[in-house]
Amino acid sequence: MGNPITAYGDTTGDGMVQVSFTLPLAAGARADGAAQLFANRMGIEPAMVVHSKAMGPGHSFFVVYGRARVWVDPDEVEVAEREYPLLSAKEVDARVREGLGRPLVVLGACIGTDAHTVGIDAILSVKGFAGEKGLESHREMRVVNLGAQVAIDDLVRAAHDEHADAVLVSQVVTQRDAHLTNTTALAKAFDAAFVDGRRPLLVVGGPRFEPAQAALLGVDRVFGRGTTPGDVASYLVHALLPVAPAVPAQPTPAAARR
Amino acid sequence: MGNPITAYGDTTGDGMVQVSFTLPLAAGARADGAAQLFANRMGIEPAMVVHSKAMGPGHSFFVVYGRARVWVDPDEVEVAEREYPLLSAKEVDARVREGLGRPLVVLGACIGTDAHTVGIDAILSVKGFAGEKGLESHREMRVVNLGAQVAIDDLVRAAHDEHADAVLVSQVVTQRDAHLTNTTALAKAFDAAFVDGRRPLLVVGGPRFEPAQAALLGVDRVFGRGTTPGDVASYLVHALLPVAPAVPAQPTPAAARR
Amino acid sequence: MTGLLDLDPAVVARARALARSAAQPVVELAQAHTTVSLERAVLRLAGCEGADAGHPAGDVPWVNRLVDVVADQVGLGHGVALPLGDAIARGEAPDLPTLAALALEGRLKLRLPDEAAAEAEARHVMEELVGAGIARIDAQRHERDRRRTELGDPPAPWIYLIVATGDIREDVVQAQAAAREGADVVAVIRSTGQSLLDHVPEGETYDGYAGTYATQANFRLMRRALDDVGAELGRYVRLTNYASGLCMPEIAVLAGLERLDMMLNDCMYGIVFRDINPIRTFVDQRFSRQIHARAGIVINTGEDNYLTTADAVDAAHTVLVSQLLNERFAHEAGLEDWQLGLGHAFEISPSVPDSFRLELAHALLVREVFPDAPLKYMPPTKHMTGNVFGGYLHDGFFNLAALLTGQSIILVGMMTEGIVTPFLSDRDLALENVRYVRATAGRLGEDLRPAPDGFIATRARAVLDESVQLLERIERDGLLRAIGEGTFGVTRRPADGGRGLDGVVAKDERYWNPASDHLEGI
Amino acid sequence: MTGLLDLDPAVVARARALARSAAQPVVELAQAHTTVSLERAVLRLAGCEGADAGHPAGDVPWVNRLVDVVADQVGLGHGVALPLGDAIARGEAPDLPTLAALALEGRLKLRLPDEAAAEAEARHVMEELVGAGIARIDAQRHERDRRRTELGDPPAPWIYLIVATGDIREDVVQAQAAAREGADVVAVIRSTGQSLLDHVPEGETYDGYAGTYATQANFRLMRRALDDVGAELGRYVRLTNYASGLCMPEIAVLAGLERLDMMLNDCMYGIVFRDINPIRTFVDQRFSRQIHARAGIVINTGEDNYLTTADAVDAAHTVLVSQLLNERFAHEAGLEDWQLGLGHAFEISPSVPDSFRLELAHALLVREVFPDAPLKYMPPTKHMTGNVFGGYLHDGFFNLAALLTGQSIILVGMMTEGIVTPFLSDRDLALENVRYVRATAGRLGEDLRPAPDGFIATRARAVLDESVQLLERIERDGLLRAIGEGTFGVTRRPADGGRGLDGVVAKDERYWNPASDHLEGI
Ligand code: B12
Ligand code: B12
Ligand SMILES: Cc1ncc(COP(=O)(O)O)c(C=O)c1O
Ligand SMILES: Cc1ncc(COP(=O)(O)O)c(C=O)c1O
Repeated sequence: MGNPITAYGDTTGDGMVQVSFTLPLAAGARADGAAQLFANRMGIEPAMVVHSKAMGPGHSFFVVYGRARVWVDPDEVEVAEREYPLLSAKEVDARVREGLGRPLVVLGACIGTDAHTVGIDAILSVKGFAGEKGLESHREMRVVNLGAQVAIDDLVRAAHDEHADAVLVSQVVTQRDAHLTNTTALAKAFDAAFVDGRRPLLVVGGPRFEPAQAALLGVDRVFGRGTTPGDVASYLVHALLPVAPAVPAQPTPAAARR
Repeated sequence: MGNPITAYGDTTGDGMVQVSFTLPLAAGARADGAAQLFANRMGIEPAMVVHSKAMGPGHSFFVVYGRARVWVDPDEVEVAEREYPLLSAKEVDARVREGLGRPLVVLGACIGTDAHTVGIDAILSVKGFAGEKGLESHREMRVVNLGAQVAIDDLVRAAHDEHADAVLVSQVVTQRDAHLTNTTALAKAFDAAFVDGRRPLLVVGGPRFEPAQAALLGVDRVFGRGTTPGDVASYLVHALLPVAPAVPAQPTPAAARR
Repeated sequence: MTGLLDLDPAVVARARALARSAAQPVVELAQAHTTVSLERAVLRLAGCEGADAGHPAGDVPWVNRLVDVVADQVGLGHGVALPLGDAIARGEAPDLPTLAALALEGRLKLRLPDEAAAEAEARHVMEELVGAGIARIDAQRHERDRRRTELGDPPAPWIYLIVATGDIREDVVQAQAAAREGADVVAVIRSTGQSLLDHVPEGETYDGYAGTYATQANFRLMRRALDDVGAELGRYVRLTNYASGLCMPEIAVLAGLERLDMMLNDCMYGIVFRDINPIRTFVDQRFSRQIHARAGIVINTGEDNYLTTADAVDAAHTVLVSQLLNERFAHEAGLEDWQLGLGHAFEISPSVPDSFRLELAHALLVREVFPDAPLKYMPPTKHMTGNVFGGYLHDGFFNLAALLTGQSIILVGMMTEGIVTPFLSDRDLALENVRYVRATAGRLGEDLRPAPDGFIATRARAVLDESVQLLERIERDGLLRAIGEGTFGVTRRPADGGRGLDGVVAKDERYWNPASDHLEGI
Repeated sequence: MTGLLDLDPAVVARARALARSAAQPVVELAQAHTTVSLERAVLRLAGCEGADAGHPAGDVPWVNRLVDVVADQVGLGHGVALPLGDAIARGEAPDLPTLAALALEGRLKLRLPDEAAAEAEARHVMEELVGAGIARIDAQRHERDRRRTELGDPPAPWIYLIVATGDIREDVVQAQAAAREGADVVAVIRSTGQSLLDHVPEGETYDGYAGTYATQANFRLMRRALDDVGAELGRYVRLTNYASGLCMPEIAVLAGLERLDMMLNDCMYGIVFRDINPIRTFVDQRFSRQIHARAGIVINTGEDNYLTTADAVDAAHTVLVSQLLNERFAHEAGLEDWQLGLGHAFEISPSVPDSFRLELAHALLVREVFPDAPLKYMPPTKHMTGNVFGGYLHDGFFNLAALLTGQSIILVGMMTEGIVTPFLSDRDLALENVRYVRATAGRLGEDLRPAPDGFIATRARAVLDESVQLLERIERDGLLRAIGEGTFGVTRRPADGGRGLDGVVAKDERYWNPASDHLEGI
């Protein structure tokens, strides 16, 4: 057990936080009181309601400052560990050449009705992201980018036709948890279509995913905001060519994540 | 029991809130995880850490969005009731004339080291606040405004010398709870100096006071942000000249409060 | 406002002339083809409402059924008006929906009328029906004018707010709230995916993702809601929706019938951002714009989108080039300058030095090249992050740029752009931001005088020059090739790729379409 | 920058001349009096450090003890230098603290030396001691120059940040953090109440309210911390503290000895905002400024404060009038233009139409009237509310005004101004705000050309005219009367009221003070 910490305003341990929210109540003394109570329920005590404003006849918006009486122990934080070593583009290609003897086939798409391709293009296209070139730039990879709004069935068919080793799927729209629903449907469809462990590696990504969700969603790996092509290439090699020498896992360094 | 409510992002019941805070941890994956956990502890689930930034080597700042799984029942909110009727300036003067037969003596000051006089001047000076003239404009009041940074002993002495009916004190600086400490000291000093119920009415005000604190602090009444001179004048009459006909108490209307 | 940049009118004129000749082959292509959606739009104009509710996968609009039947039985090269008009003239059914139902049951045999008399009868029937539809659109246009005159128009710039709950009933609440908070224009974002449907959904809908389906019933509901709140507020509140997509012509018709006031309608957006086939899009956009022209609707073009996939500095000239093309296609379709809500955006990364001045240069350039167009200015999106405080400030500087450069319609940026579809409070805070900037610094434009050969003027001229160069290339190589090479939004779209190509049909000599005749004054 | 407003130089010259003659009687008053704090400052210059730790209510500095003893035994009309110098010359004690201890024990009898020889001896002793103090100040000034040359100065405008934890150890951490985040100047706010203490506290302190006590030890600690971080960052980081108050002269001496770089020092702030007696203040400010002049310290005046109690539009001219008076008193005390950090503020209510342009008018006016002064521009405070989003935007527009009008030192506004003393994150967000505005729009001033007789120029000229009128009145009726009538900050302060009047003493003919002789070059 380490030392539990709380929020820091201007003195260690003061617990000061800023919160804003809307309540479905007409502006007035009662709404202000409810806002204070609401903040109390979030563990903020005392809670100063420093701003309140009517949002139309039946809602009110609040800004609250106060001491959050909650603590976390940094040691109990489960840091998403990177389970694979980061390789250079050259190393990735070398490993594919040795381990597979043919180019790795990567299929990419935005599925469902999502049309946000900038994220998947950042991972796949030569232009890349954060100064790293995308997977298309690898000699030992064949990348097929199906673009946006691809139906899951079409994706399954393409995976089959192209003999895909890995399928990379992007989901950016999260309203009504669309990204979760779609990912679950994706996994189901691939499980049904590919039996006996012949299912290609399923990798999903997008700014509102948490890496820890993979198992829950039934896919092999999940990538969140700030992913770079190198992260993905290294992971693919790690997951598909497991003959590699053991390298100890390390927590993802902050700088590499954003 | 009414219907419990939660925060409203864009759909009733979604519970969406915005939070920002700093944790005393170096930026990185562990800090991000701690931020998420911290938000969870505030009842936010799921919590999206949408922004994180190093604040120097040992602290990180976060913005979090997510669903606060807390509810309040508007009926359980104790609305600070105004226990006195709002009177016009004329009515106030009439009541003093009838009830007291001499001008009411009001002493005002910022005590301790506080030099923020704008608030007490707003209540006392002819210029007033929010379109209402201050207490000095009343025919039937004699106002002595001692200004800023008045020592409590000097205030006690002045209250004695001037035969004050009411002493109005402003406290704006709240760092290290200065306003609370000073108010408690004020009440003690007056209790010691004036015995047998001869203590003048003690009224304190300032933007970070909550009206409910009066008893706790040992004073007769506390006024918060947005107080107007009319609020105070009406209260003084109510508290000092209680022979008035009973008027039912009403919750303070929102418009009047800010 | 015009004249701050000291642009050379000859260069601007040359850019326009190039756009005109670059567009010409595409206009001819559009004239030579029809599409399933265009034909369905004709039927909607002819009053064909409703859907076949019997299909297990969901309702299929009658117009889709009819067009499919025509294609099946006699082909689409001559349009649907002649065979269907003929069937009605022959007394097969009193109206189009009934005809469709009959056909579905296999009880209808369509033909192309052979003799002149039969053809004249068929034409007469369809002219009457379509004429009635156009009369309804005209009536709605007059109704708009009447209400605008009665209630008055707000001063420029107009505040444009979006609602996007997915549920038309929630949308109505939020739209009315937005209007009360100060919105002059309310846009109902469509559900993701609708633009790739090759039909227009039917009825009121409650289940869109990140937006609400554009349906005639939803249009009507929202129109009524805004009319109500407009009456309450004493100003005409405008309603906007989206045409671009596979059903551009049909949605344009519905917008005219239900008195929408503005429509997102871009000559290339569907191609670049929805991978719709270029020919399909060019045919569809032309007809849809003819409808908008008639309906008195202001179109909004989508150049802002380019700057989400391309860099806003590098690709600044592609915005101007696209605007000139949009202008040309719009004029050709009969739209007037006051109807051209040309789009552009404040999307330069704030890490670029002098980015605000670059934005001013771009915004002034557009303003001065299109002095009579109601320009629509889009807020930052790409560089909005999870730092909502920084985002709020960035939006404030967008608002300042909009006011300083005399933009006409400003879409209000939300501090949560990088995170979620807007909260109720985001919209209110965003409007407070606009009001703050407008009240405190709204007239600062009077004091802005870019130095004659200073940073701003030089940049604007450089963008104009690059635009002329790009237009020269497009005029030489062809617009379709340019699109295929990824000129717009760094996205390559070959002329023979994309969705909806199978719905494009070359017109044969007997092609006839009473709506086009009407709209083109033939 | 200058010349945008087309001000009439004759009007500006007239304003200056009026300020000069309005100030003259007050300068003479100041010359005719001394104060307890001034005398204590002389002793501090003479190297008298430390305190009498034996007092039950807390440490009493030796300088206070000594001045009290002199006042008791021989009066203060002739200053403390002569009787104390005489005592040392007579061998009563080797130095001033020992003398004080002796006196306290009743073992010292002070006198005014009667014969010329004794007087010369006494003078000699004190001249030596004070000379050494001044030499230390000179050495610090050279040290500053050396470091500035070595490390380099940041470009204008300088970013000025405050720390205010109350605990010097926390302050040091936050100050270094602030410097790393980009602060060019760090100010340590004083604890509430210190300015009304008639002594300077001793030692390192950890228990201030909303600020930290200004003590010599705290100054030294913070100076070292900023020197360290400056070396790390490769730029000289300036340190600021507050002189105005009952101990203005002494704090000025300590600032010079400990190499502070800027000091809040206003000729009237103590009177108006701390109810300190006007005569006391005018005497004290004069001596303190002579010290600052010698130390090469930049003063910051406090006109911004007026706009927290008065309305920023109505009282705009009182700011300019006060600046002209501050300038005059400063020049008279030997300060040069580059040392005049004249203060003003962005405090117009954003609900006033065109408020941003009014702010530009005021800020440009000040800039053009004082082209060579390092103007210090204060952010909004009064109209900062609990709406931190709106506040962040408001601060952004302040930053823009500062950059557009060429301000020299900008105090960075915090979004929590209306709520709490700043959080660590507030400061970082505030600096991001400055950086955003500076990087994106910092050079927009090049494009700002207020119309010759437009809103901005007209407003600026109106404020200048009102200032001349007010100065005419002050010159006629007297500055003390004007202060008594509430001219500044709508706060009335009669000349015979306020704190510290009992510490003011008329000089008699034998008055002697080696520091003043030195500083005035006598
Ligand atoms: C650009 C953009 C668009 C462009 C898209 C162009 C294109 N061809 O992609 C256009 C203008 C067309 C558009 C349209 C719409 N958009 Co949009 N758009 C954005 C915007 C501004 C930026 C997204 C982006 O490009 N980010 C940059 C990339 C590099 O980041 P990224 O996607 O997170 O990708 C990184 C990681 O997540 C990861 N990653 C992502 N995918 C994958 C996949 C794999 C396999 C891996 C390993 C990694 C990975 O790696 C990438 C690099 O680090 C965001 C707002 C914002 N500032 O974020 C809104 C946003 C995403 N859009 C939104 C919406 C709602 C829409 C619309 C429905 C309507 C509208 N409001 O505009 C339409 C419909 C689109 C549709 N059918 O899906 C919402 C989504 C809300 C939500 N959370 O549900 C957002 C957040 C805006 C908002 N606040 O309303 N949009
Ligand atoms: C004006 C001002 C000053 C002026 C004061 C001039 C003067 N003569 O009053 C000057 C510039 C001198 C000043 C100095 C300082 N200030 Co100051 N100041 C403010 C400021 C900008 C506005 C306060 C104000 O006038 N409000 C308007 C009045 C009308 O509102 P009000 O006081 O709330 O009063 C209303 C109610 O509360 C109520 N009320 C108030 N008192 C009473 C009394 C009674 C009896 C009743 C019935 C009602 C009542 O009625 C009033 C009308 O509705 C605030 C920031 C802000 N935006 O709020 C900071 C602020 C109050 N100051 C602050 C500080 C720390 C200081 C300084 C220590 C240093 C500094 N940072 O500047 C110094 C030292 C002052 C001292 N010794 O006390 C902090 C306090 C932090 C805290 N919560 O502890 C604030 C919040 C700024 C900040 N965020 O750091 N300040
Ligand atoms: C011109 C244009 N049309 C249509 C749309 C909406 O398209 P979709 O519904 O396909 O997201 C947009 C969105 O930004 C647009 O700019
Ligand atoms: C000129 C000047 N001096 C001194 C101060 C600080 O005074 P005090 O310590 O009395 O709050 C200020 C504060 O704003 C000021 O403007």
